[in-house]
Amino acid sequence: MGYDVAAIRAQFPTLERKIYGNKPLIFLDSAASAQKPRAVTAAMTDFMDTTYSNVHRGIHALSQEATDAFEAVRGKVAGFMNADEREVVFTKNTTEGINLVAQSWGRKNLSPGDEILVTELEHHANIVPWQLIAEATGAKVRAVAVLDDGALDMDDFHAKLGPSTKMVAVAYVSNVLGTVLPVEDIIKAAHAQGALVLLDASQAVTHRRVDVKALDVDFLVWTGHKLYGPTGIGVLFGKYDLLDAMPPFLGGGDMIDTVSFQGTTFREPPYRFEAGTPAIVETIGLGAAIDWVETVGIEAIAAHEADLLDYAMDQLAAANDVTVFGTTPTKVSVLAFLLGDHHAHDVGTILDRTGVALRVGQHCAEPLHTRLGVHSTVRASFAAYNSRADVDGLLDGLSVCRELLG
Amino acid sequence: MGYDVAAIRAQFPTLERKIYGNKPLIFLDSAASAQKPRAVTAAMTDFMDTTYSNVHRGIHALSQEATDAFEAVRGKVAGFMNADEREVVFTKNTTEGINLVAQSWGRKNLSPGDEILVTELEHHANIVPWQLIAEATGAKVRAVAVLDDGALDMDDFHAKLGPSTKMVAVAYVSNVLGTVLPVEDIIKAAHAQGALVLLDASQAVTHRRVDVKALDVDFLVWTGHKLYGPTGIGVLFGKYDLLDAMPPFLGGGDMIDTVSFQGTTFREPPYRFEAGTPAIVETIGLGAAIDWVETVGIEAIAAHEADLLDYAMDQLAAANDVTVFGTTPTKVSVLAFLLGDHHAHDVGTILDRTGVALRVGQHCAEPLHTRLGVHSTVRASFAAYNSRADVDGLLDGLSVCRELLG
Amino acid sequence: MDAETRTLFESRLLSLAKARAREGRLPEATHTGAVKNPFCGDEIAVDVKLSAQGAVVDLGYEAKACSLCVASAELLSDWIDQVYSQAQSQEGGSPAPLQPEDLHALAQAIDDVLKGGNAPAPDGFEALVSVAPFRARHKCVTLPFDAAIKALEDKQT
Amino acid sequence: MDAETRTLFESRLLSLAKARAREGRLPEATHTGAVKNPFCGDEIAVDVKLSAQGAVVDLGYEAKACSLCVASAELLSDWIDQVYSQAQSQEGGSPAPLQPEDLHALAQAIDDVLKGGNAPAPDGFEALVSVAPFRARHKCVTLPFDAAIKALEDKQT
Ligand SMILES: Cc1ncc(COP(=O)(O)O)c(C=O)c1O
Ligand SMILES: Cc1ncc(COP(=O)(O)O)c(C=O)c1O
Repeated sequence: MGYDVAAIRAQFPTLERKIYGNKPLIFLDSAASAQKPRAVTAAMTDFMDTTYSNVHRGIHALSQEATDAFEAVRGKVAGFMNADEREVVFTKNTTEGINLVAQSWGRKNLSPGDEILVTELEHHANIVPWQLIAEATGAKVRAVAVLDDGALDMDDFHAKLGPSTKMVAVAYVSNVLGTVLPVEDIIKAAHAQGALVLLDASQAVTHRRVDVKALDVDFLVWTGHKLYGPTGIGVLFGKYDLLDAMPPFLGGGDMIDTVSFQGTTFREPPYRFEAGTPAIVETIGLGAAIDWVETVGIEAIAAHEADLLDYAMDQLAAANDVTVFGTTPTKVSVLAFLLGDHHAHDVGTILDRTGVALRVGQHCAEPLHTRLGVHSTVRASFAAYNSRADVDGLLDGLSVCRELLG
Repeated sequence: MGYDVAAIRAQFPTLERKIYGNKPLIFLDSAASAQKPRAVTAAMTDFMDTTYSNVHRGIHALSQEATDAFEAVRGKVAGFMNADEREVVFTKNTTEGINLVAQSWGRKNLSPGDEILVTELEHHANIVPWQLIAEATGAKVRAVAVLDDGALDMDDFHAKLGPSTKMVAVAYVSNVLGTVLPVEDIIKAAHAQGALVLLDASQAVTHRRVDVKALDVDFLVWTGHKLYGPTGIGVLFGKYDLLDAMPPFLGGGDMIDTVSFQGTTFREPPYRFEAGTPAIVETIGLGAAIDWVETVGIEAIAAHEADLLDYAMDQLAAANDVTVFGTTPTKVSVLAFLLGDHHAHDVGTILDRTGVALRVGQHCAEPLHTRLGVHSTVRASFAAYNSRADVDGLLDGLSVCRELLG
Repeated sequence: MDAETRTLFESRLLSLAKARAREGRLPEATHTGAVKNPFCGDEIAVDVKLSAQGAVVDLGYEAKACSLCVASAELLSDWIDQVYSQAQSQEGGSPAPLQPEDLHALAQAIDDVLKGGNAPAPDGFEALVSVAPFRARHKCVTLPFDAAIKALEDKQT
Repeated sequence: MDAETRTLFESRLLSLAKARAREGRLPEATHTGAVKNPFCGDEIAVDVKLSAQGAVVDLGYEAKACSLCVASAELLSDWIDQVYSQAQSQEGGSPAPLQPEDLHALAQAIDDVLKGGNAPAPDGFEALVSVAPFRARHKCVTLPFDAAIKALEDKQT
């Protein structure tokens, strides 16, 4: 049975939206955040309507049911990336996950002379937290170069990786170029030097199967809202022994063992890192999103997106005035480009008026744009619910841009 | 027109739940987290079904609509507590708000010899973050005593407040005793000594009108899920000049001005403190919750709850075997007690089986329980949707406890 | 009131908890373990005094905890006492040493009972069957076992 | 394509942006202001050279920015030039000093036009009316004004 994109689209009410009067919405901005299937919104509403209660705190029936449902999602998330349950820390998004590791692991383990290796293609979320902790500890952030085609410069990586490197924090998949980084090689090389590796898998979990055990990665972070799930919920995976050796991040309820003014002690992971009332309903929604993805099949989604990417790349190549950024063979369906020498904003404005929703600017990756020598780019991204007709819509929109921008 | 509790209850689907077969749910655990009216779940679902997109980042129509809706809630929240919009920082919960101030303000402004004044009645969320930053900076946490009736010992407060005090962090309303603290006096006295004041208003915004300008408070934090709103969203108010002088808390997208490996600069408040994709849908839900509360009227809710509290206090006083903790005249509808010398858990288990959902234990306030000389308590809390029949249900349940526990 | 609740609170657990017959710290404990249930704050410390051969000479506990936890500690004390000290010494042989594994196995068996497995409760622990329907209270029952295991895994105090 | 979009992109804004006639930094600027739109990363720096009397001697800008931002900077340069330097000096009087308030007032007027108020666009800025329906682009237009105000509020460089 083939991939039934019409049946999938029918599960996303937003895709029925008309904009600017009667223009059907062509949503190509899923790399920023994905639309939500009915299964997710329904799971959240049902939970709020029937089972809602705070978790971990009550002995009454509702609290028990809510806690069971909440913790069951931890198991589901663990299964989704082949981790153990107690290695799954719920966060509010990728950004918090990286900050958590930077602050908690970093404050304990970084000193002057130590180095944190990132890359030129990182999202700001995987740069700024390291800059902040580097400033606090005297460690140094170094960035591995990116080649013209959007691949990581592995020579530069090996040149910069050394005994001073304590942490290698890299994107699994670039949110601008779509490049899939050779993370297996990166992890092996880093471990050989005694460095830990954190993978920013925000754009990876949505496009491929991620297996933390096979990768032997130390930390891996992602965010629910890009995986067709709710906002306000993210995931940090950490190897248990690493988590167990880390001091708390935020202090408050639920993460403590005992509190007194003489001294407070903390619980074991993952709870030590989950202070306060968690995003309970959003966790339930994340569970529904994983179920949804697994039902369609992440591999099926990936294959469908790869087809759309090929189709789009071919069409854009045929147009001589389009420059695509990120042309490695290992590339997911995130497509940054420029039309002629037109500013991305002007292109984006016109496309928007034709019904095509995509993102223009620097996509929270300013250093990458500096590296590419462009000020901003137009980014189209394809998700499970996009179709070839959406790609055609983009190309039609580009024709309008040519007409109006001259 | 009187307060139509039946009409209000009808807006909360969870209250129709039957538990243990056919027992109607008597939900007296709103101080832990409140149930959600249909207006809130509907606002979230509608938003996800029609308008969903990431915010602050796109020029396309959906992104613009989503950003407008999101920022409109900031205005609504500001109005709700009489703040300026740019003084409203969205957090994930109260706990994050307090940690944000402790880490960001504290790391910059605390040194050895400085003191942070809290009280014995604080929730762990207003103790542990201060302990963590005190340990990091060499400052000291001191706790103001609580009197037997649950009032703050103002003599002790004045004795402990002094030139070394840099921050006074206190609950506006105790989550166990229901005591409303004399925050106006506390703020005036603290300011006179040059100390700042943070109010943990988690249990205050739900029961009374909070006006940050009238209070002249420096920081005030609360959490959406107790105000009939979603999980995953909280609010930090900070005076603009204080926020503006604070370094960032978490680093990532949306909070930066410019990012480079030579140096990164940060945006103005509140955005400096909102790293990463925010809890967009939850913010929309919080807006709906505020609308709901304002439509019923916070004052009307407070009056209704006060009536329930009086009724319950009278009934419990009539039973000679119930000890109530927190008996000051300024008390909201949070009611901690013990039945005879029975352990709170046993009472809670039996009550649960009669349909009464409430919380037993230390309610994230271990030092307070130590102070009260009890190991744990039973806590009933009344919200907008509770009725006198719920109080009667509690009393019936206590009779069953007496019968079974002897 | 439903039958489950009635059965639980009319079981001997409640009277065991009221009597607290075996509560008390051991000043000369060789091993000590204290644990806490962070959800409710309940705490229990278990002291064990082992002979050089590993036989149980004495044991005690102290609990700030609910009736189920105290009752469970009473049952556990009884069991250790019976199985490892008095019972064996009465037969004249040298007392069997108490091993952490023995407690692990017992704790596992109790856990099975609570989770509603079909295995019968270990001798002496029959009363705990009545806790099975009360999921939120299982931890109350297992807390003393956690403390005792922690004590035995501890080095000598 | 809809009429609004056509009007915008067929306005003189696009040709202004292509020509970039007035772009260039002033090596001898007395005041400089740089601002950035963090949403898209667009940046503009405005240089002003004032005489001792506060008259505009010269002005320039440099932008890494979209067409609307550049066009707006061109219009602003024109306006300042016309109103505060050449125009006045041609009449022989001493040039009027450029005050931050003048720019604030102008920026406010432009903002009203963008927000769709009924007030007519200030002289020389008529083309900006076509940006009004494009809310996400308003900031592009106001960025040069922000930079210029920042420059004037800055102390001498
Ligand atoms: C007084 C008080 N402070 C802080 C909190 C913590 O709120 P949250 O868990 O939403 O961070 C609560 C509720 O749990 C509370 O009642
Ligand atoms: C690669 C990458 N890292 C990090 C993030 C940040 O995710 P969030 O905003 O959910 O924290 C994103 C998306 O915005 C991303 O694409």
